[in-house]
Amino acid sequence: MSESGVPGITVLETGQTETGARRMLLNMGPQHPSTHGVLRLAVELDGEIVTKCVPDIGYLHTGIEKEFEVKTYQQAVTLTDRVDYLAPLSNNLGYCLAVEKLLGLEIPPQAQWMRVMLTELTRLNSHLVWLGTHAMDIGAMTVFLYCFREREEILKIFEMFSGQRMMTSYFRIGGLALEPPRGWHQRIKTFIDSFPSKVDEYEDLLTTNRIWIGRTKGVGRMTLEDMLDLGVTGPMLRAAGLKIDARRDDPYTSYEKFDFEIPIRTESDVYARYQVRVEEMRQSARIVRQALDGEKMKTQMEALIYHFKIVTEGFRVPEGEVYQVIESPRGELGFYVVSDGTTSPYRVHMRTPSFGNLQATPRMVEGTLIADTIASIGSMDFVLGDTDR
Amino acid sequence: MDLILFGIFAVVAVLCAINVVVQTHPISSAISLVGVMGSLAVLYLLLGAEFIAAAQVIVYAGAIMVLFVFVIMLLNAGTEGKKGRSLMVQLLGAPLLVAFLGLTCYFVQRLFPQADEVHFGGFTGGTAKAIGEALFTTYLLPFEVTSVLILIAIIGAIVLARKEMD
Amino acid sequence: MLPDNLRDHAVAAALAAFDAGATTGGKFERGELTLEIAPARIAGVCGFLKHDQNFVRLSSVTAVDRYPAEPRFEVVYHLHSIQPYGRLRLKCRLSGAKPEIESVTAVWRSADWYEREVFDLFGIVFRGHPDLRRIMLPEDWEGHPLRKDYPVTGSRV
Amino acid sequence: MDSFIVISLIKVAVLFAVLLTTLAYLQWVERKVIAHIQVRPGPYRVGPHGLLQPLADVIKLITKEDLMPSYVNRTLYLAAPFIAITMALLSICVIPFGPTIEVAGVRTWMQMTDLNIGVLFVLAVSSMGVYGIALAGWASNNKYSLLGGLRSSAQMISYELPLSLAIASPLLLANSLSLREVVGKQAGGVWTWNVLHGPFPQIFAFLIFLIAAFAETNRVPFDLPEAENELVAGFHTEYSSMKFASFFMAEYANMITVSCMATVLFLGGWTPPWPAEYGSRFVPTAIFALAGLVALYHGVNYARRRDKYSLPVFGVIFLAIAALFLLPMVQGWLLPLFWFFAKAGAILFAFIWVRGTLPRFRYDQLMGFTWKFLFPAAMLNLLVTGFLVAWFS
Amino acid sequence: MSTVPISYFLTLSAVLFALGVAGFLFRRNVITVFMSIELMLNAVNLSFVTFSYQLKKVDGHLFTFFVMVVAAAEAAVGLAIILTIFKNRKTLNIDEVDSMKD
Repeated sequence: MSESGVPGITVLETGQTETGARRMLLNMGPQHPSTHGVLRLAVELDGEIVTKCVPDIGYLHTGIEKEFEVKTYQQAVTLTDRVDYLAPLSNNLGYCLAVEKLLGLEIPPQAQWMRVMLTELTRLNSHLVWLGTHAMDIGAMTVFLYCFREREEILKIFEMFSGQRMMTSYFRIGGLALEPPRGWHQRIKTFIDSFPSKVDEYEDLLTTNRIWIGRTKGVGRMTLEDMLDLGVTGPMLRAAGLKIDARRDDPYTSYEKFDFEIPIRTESDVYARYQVRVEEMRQSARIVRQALDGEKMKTQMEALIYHFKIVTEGFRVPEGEVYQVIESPRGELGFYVVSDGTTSPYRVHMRTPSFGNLQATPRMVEGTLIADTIASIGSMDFVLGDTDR
Repeated sequence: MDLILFGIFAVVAVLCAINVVVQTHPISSAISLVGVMGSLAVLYLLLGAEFIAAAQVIVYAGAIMVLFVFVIMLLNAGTEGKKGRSLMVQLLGAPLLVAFLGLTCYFVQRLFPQADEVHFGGFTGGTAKAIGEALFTTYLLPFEVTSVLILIAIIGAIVLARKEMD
Repeated sequence: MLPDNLRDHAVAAALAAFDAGATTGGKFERGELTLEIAPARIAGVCGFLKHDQNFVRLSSVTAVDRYPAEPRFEVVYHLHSIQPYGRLRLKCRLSGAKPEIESVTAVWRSADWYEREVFDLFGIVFRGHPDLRRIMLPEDWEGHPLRKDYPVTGSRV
Repeated sequence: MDSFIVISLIKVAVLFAVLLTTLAYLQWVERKVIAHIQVRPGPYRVGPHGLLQPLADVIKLITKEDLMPSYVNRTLYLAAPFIAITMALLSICVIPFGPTIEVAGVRTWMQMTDLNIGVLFVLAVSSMGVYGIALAGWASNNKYSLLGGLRSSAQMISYELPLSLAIASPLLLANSLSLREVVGKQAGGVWTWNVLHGPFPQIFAFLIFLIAAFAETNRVPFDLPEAENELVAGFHTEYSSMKFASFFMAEYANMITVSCMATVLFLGGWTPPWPAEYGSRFVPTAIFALAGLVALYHGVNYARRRDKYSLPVFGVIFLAIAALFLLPMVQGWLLPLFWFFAKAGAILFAFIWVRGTLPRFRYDQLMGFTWKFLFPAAMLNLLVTGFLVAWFS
Repeated sequence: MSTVPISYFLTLSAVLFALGVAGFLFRRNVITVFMSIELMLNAVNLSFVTFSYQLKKVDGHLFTFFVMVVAAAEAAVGLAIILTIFKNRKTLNIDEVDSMKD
């Protein structure tokens, strides 16, 4: 036996394995086209079958949790963008809600509705990137570019609101960073009117495609018990048949006023996860439309800059601790904020969904083909910034 | 022209064949053997055996040798270890080989004096049609027997290469 | 001992009934229930909460460094019960000299990476953890960055 | 004898020049078509409508640093791309592009050489192409390359069987191994083409041939050897610069070869779909004139500033080509060429179209597909064809 | 337009056969030994085709054809055996694969 250089994998020398088969150690990543960032999977192969898989993370560790401690509460909002860079507004929202809970602050309904709308657009953004890259992993190149076409529209909307395409930092403690720009209503309406037909386009290419079904159905199966035990959350759990969604279970930012379905499937394979996420896109579009049509949005927006007073005067957050959970596109995003009564947080811990989900990788891919590994890890929709922080 | 072609490909064939024997790495030997087979295919063309030439490339070079290369790659067989041979082999091997060769050549020259010469187009009976006709008339029985042989070989190979006997 | 004002919380009461000495304190603030658990009993308490109180999910394990106060570390567990919906925070206080606590990986497998992360960034050792290595930082990294006495700026030479 | 050598050399030069240009521009066409499938303009910067992009790519590839990783098997590592490109270009020389033509008093075939074992030659050469890929995978001393090389050898050997069986059926109908004679038997119109003709229409053989050809050329949905999301770039992961370009060109040359083979074997080669006396000789004129008019229209109502000048120029060029097809002196050799390239081009378009549409098979699905479906289907087709041919003759 | 004497072909055949024999005797790697056998078969094929030319009869080609078929079958079974040997003995050296059991 010899050390493979990868902790956790001891590669048996040629022919020395128990079954007599030859094993091969393959380092997938940190630079590999389908590990989506800098994930490294040390994979032990028997032919094309994965016999052991050890994920190695930390290549994108940036010490964000440490940095929170030297920023003021309001400054730290910008840090949250960098965590899950595909869903920045969800992170903004989680952090702001946590601090607002500490402060006991209730923000104006208009701002809440605006937050819901933009967060759902973020969910669309994130799911579009996921669908595109996942399809690309399985070889469907066109879906990727279709998805990015719509994502581009969403990013333009974000840019219109905040001046930034990705690192928006648009939500601030107490409300929003800026007054919404002129013409936003029409812009979002145009986008959301055409969006469901675009989803139909993706489904035309994939949902009934025999090769797609062959590649995804029955692949990456995992039981619900295993998932709960391993800390998986979000669409993966919903694809296993559990109706769990923080937007429903523990409503925040007036989600309880919106009418939407929580799609579930019971097959718990890659195809089910695909179906769940596609359906979530439709539901998100529905929420955005409700927010747009809602009475609240038609009134004046002056109350949105309610936070002005807080920003200019600064604020002290009362001592205490909160754990605020929101449903990010990837699953349960929790912010554990500890305050010691000063102007900057004493400790912020982010319970990021990717970190939890990624833990299930070995359970999911061991014993399957290497091609299924790609499909399986693609179906998890992790973001390495979200994992490593 | 014919002599030049023969000369070129005969030399290539012999050099490749020597390479097959002296190379220590099996994959180099295999590639050299493909070279031998390719040159032989050209010589077959010269002898008017066009079907056999094509079959040589398709079956030998394109299928059998690919199988060899495949197995070598699969086993990732390394170079052969050098091991001391007995003194007699080291001293007598090459001379004996040369002697054997010389003797053979001598008999060949004796048996086939320079009377009959090969030139391109001297024999045109090697077409696919002619071979097909002979195959399905005179040689029908051997042909059927070989097909059974291949079937047996396929089954045998599958049984042997299966992961574990159960 | 369980503070009296928490008696009407079913979970706290059940836990007190299961192991009276396990709870050393607690509070209910901003709608969130926090129970302080004696570090020695954390594994047993977690097993009870998972199997008897339906806390099937472990949301996260993290730590807070109260340097220079003593006991210095708080290991914080966030538990989640899906049916009925409920969240619970457990807290264990550890001394700064040799922070060690029992691992809960036997209860929830998801504790694996969370505990590794805490070990990596705080240097808290989890006894009984199957594979306690650094997870974020390189194997040869010195120090534990999320400790309060670890500088935010500056680089190692 | 001397004129034979001279004519052969001229043919080689012309064929080589045309083939290499086609290779380069096939890639441009692919990028453009895929781009339009994906609602984007594709190459647009280098030259009008990106027409000079292939040139830019070639310059880039030539000037790139040529890396040679350490611990590779040098000889085989260098030989592999050479084998791949040679074998890919070699088989084109038995493909007949058109009938006899007379240039400056010399009559010759529009074909490099006509072997009476032409089909076997193509099969032999294509079966040698495996070596390029397998050796590249093995010699690179890289696990991804090795897996890619192994996959590709297995795939090509497996798909060669249905491919050969599919080829055998039209040969039964033609009763010859010479590609020129195969085309000669199909002259007369679309109903005499092998794909529709005969006691048993070879439409199934045609489809099997196409599917197997996709696999033989490692194209989507069978592009497993270079499935970049699993194996980085498969067997050519470690290759750079012109060595990489060789593999790239080999892939496209193989695509061209199989398209030409499909045209010759199933679609009647250079023969028009209906006889010239019923107007098929005006089809190219009509097509090019239409293209010219469309280009002119879009040039006048331009969508992008650049189109203002480029599209009218293209329109005029297309109209000139349309006029060229009306000249009786060139019709004799231009029309067959047009039909040949139209048919081969349609198949090439199918290659590109599929790439823009389908995801990729999994390896075991790919193998199961050929052994469990394609091979029996091809066998059955051959059997039925054989019986019917014997019955009717 | 020079012609080639028949004896040249036969001599070439003999040389290739001798090299095949040499490889068969001197090499220790099972696969190389196997390839030497293929080399010998090829040499014999060459003489068959040459005789066929001299006799102006196609029968020699038929023999070559059968040899190829047998070689293909032999390669399939032989390589399967080699795979099995390697799996069980972890070596390709024929000197070490000399006992019937263990």
